[in-house]
Amino acid sequence: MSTTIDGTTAHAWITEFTRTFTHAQQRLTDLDRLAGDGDFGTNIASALRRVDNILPATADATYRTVFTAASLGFLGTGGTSGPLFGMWFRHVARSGNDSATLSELTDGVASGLATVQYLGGAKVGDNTMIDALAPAADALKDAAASHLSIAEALEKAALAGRSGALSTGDLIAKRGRASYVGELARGVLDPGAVTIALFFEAGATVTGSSQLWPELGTEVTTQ
Amino acid sequence: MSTTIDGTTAHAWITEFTRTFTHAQQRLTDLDRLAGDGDFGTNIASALRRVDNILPATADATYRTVFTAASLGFLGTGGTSGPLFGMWFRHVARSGNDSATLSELTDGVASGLATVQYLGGAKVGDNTMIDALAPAADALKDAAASHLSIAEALEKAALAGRSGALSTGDLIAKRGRASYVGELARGVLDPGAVTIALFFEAGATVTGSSQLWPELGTEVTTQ
Amino acid sequence: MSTHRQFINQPDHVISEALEGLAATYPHLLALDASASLISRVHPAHEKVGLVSGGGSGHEPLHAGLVGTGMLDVAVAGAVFASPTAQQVHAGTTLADGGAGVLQIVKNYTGDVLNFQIAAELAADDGTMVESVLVDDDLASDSENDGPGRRGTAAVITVEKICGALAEQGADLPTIAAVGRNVVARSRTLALTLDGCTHPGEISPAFTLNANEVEFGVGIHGERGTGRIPFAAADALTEQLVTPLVESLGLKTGQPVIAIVNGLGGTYPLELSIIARRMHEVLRGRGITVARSLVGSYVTSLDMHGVSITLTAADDNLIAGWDAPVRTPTLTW
Amino acid sequence: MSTHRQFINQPDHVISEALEGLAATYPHLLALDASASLISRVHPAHEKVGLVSGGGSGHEPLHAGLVGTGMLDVAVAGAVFASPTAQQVHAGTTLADGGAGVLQIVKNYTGDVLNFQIAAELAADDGTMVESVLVDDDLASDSENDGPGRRGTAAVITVEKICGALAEQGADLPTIAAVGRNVVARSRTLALTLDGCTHPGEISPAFTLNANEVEFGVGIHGERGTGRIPFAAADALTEQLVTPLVESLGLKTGQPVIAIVNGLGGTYPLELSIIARRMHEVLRGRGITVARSLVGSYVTSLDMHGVSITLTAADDNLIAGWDAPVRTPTLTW
Ligand SMILES: Nc1ncnc2c1ncn2[C@@H]1O[C@H](COP(=O)(O)OP(=O)(O)O)[C@@H](O)[C@H]1O
Ligand SMILES: Nc1ncnc2c1ncn2[C@@H]1O[C@H](COP(=O)(O)OP(=O)(O)O)[C@@H](O)[C@H]1O
Ligand SMILES: [Mg+2]
Ligand SMILES: [Mg+2]
Ligand SMILES: [Mg+2]
Ligand SMILES: [Mg+2]
Repeated sequence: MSTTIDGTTAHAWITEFTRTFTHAQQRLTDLDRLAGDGDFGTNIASALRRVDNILPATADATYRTVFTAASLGFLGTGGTSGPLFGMWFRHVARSGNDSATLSELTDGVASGLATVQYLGGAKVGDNTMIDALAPAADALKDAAASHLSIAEALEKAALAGRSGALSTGDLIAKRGRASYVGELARGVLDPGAVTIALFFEAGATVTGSSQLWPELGTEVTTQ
Repeated sequence: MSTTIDGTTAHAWITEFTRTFTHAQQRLTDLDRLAGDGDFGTNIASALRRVDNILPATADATYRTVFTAASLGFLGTGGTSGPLFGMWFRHVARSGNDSATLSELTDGVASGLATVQYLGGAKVGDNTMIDALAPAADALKDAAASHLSIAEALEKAALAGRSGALSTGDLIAKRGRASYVGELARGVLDPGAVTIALFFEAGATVTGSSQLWPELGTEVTTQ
Repeated sequence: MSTHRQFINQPDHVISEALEGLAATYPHLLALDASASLISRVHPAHEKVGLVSGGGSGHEPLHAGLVGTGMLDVAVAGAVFASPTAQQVHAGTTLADGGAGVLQIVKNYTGDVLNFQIAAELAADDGTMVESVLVDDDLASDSENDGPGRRGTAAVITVEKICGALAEQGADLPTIAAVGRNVVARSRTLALTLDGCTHPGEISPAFTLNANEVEFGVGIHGERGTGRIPFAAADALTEQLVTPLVESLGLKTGQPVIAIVNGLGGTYPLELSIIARRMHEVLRGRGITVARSLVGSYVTSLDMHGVSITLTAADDNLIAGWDAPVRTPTLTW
Repeated sequence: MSTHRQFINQPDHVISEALEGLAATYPHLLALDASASLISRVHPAHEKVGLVSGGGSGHEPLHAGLVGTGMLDVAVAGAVFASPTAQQVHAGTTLADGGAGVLQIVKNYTGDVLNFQIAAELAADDGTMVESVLVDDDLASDSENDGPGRRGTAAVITVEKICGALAEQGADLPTIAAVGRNVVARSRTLALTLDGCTHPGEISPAFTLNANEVEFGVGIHGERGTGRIPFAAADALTEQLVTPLVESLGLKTGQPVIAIVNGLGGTYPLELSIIARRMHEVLRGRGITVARSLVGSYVTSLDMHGVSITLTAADDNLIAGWDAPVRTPTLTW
């Protein structure tokens, strides 16, 4: 079991994330349609195409070049999520070089989170990607403090991200949307938060986790 | 019987012309509506208002100042007839000074006619004011050659102008308008030509003619 | 539901109020004689040939927006689409005379021609030297018959610019008039529109079109064009304007042109840029160089949603006149 | 019968084609980087603070038409009404850097703010000094709540003009940014429209009004305003724009202002002049002097048939900045 994330792993991580996102794209667009303007899937898919175009070949890949490509791809995308993901990836990328240790990754994720919160002004509970990203970042920190392996740490981050994403289904109801969609709102997860969970799940998968990650947000009830 | 047209006579002439035109205005507008765009009455009436505003008081009037006022009033008016009448009056005005002899008036009318033909490019038979103005100018020339009085000369000019104006009713039919209005076109006189006749009739009246001048163009059949 | 309301007070006051607004906006450039609807340079030029133009209103920024150093001395405004009177044009011609004579630049319309010609005579009687350039660039109104001839449209900008430059440089009246006539001879314009224009105070346009039609060969007085062509993409419509111009002017490979892509009032900047792009492509494809160009709404027809393209076969002298400094509300360089 | 067809090819190509057309029209002023939708000066300035602005398209001639000496160094174009991406703005910010840092001029819209802020961070990471002026002049979107704040509209012209002048004169970045913020603080805009605008490729406008209604308090993205007021004569409507501006800015007798009477795309010159005339009257009646003004379509909302008025409480320094030479496609003096 490797103690760092090298270029090959990072490359595999982004590739797996792209695969699972593509699988979920329509579902996430539907979620954005229910609570936003319905362009989420298109925005992220176009970012991922852009990432794919500039992703280094596996042989040349380093941790930093892979996540820098991710950052640039997202920063070249419209919508709110594009630039925020882009800045988050930028901090992730800059936390390592050829490869990153768990503690470097943890620092990158945390400082990316701080930037996204600074730029977007959202806190946990505001029903955004922050609701998944903040618990995932905390889980990584705990894992690093407990000297867990990278694979274990990413699995914990993924689980924390999932439950954070799931919490947004309730949040909507809590914050008054129930007044016009009532129980239908249950399960309308924030697509940005789900995407964060997908990202960490992909990381866990490529570092050897045997968890199965059931689809999030399938119970969505279209209005 | 005076041998010249002095300021008082000129003033009376313009005043009488304004009176008879005003009486005929609606009729002439109707004629323009049948063969043109229906603004003839409005155009000339606004010119005459402008003339009235700048007409010298009877006491100060000279032949030249009266017809210069007429010229300026018409030159300050839109449409085709305004500027053409304005230039015609200009030549009339410049043919005399304090007063004008018949031969001076005759020269002024002729050179005004030449200018109107130069500017407008119309010949006799083209169904314009020229159809009345050319015979009136010829009549004045004959009268001057025969040493008639101004009153007699103006009466002959008016009669020539009338029959020229009347000829335009047939001309329209001749020139093919009959193809779609048929016999209805008979009697649709050119309003500019009628106005020329009115002008010389007014001159005859104020110099002592006892002719009655029946209305021209009343037989108009609206389409 | 009305889509043709306008920002006006009374239809009769439109021109006088607009001239007041214009003069108030450019106090450093323009002076207004409200009684004769004349706009002139606030600092009249002397010892140079004066340039006067004008015509019906509704074509703004033409002509008042082109008064200033290097272009017109005086612009005379008629009512909407109606010639100014001979008296107004006479006053404007007199005002434009700085001692070296006056060039009248006249778009070919019966009323304008008549009133400018009369004004020229009146001014000549006063002792002013006057010459006239008749602008008749509209290819759509070209005809074998002896009618009124081709209408005068957007090439008037090119004529005013180049004659204005010569006047500023001290050229004499016959020279400037000859150059002006040369510019006219080398210029043609074609226009089309997607909608008729609406007169101030009216609530519906002068004509309407079906969704699959374009009115081709329109002038600048809201009148119908010479025919209807199928609606198509901007590129195809642009080609239908450019190609006949190139052919009519007999433009050959290597010929430089001055081009004006002119919105008719209701066409917005993105559209004009897209049309300009295609004009460049079409001309480039024929080896014709766009030496200079304007893209904007310069000679309008109230709020008409249409476009005209004007090409002038240029040479070094004309380009030098075009490039000479100009300082007016609408053109400044 | 459709009245909302447009001169375009494909909706997706509108911006790239229009930028190409613009660059082809002003080859002596503008350079185009088509891949990032950037328009920059063809002769980049050095040793001065660079000015970059941009935002969604559909507001032409803003911003690309204001690139040139004395105004912007770079304009970044997004899709119609959509912010350019952070990467585009980053590229634009880098391009604008002539060694003395870059001022970003940003209209207050969430997407623009986000992407310009990110671009500023990216550029700062590269070693570029960046400051930002947020333009939020739209009085209609003023609110006590902590929402996104007032929208940024036509005062961006005033900010770009005055900051551009300072940059050209060699002022340093903090000074220019402070003046820019001061201009914003002294500026307010209000807009109304007679019709909604129509997106390229659509055949009907974003909203429609009854003949007796005017949409009041609109922004520049085709959105509805804050309310509807009765249709009235131009004079009365103008007053309803001017009076709240005067009051909100607390303008007193003797205060000079810089004013922009701005057409929103489908408003034609006669209308704008009539509105300008009344603005002068209303301000004169309150003892306020229009020191300088622009009247034209500068910050549009596609083909919207509306108007905005912007007032900036001026002083001698701001007027000097306004008067400083400028040479761009849209403004030149
Ligand atoms: N202020 C914010 N901070 C963090 N994330 C946000 C913020 N606003 C929106 N998001 C995220 O962006 C997602 C929507 O992205 P997208 O559809 O691309 O943007 P837009 O809302 O501009 O259409 C939301 O699901 C949410 O997770
Ligand atoms: N070329 C011309 N030469 C002489 N008179 C003309 C000419 N054209 C028109 N007219 C005269 O002008 C009259 C029409 O005047 P008016 O209605 O004021 O002008 P418009 O035709 O511009 O509406 C006609 O009745 C005719 O007598
Ligand atoms: Mg969305
Ligand atoms: Mg969106
Ligand atoms: Mg008529
Ligand atoms: Mg008429």
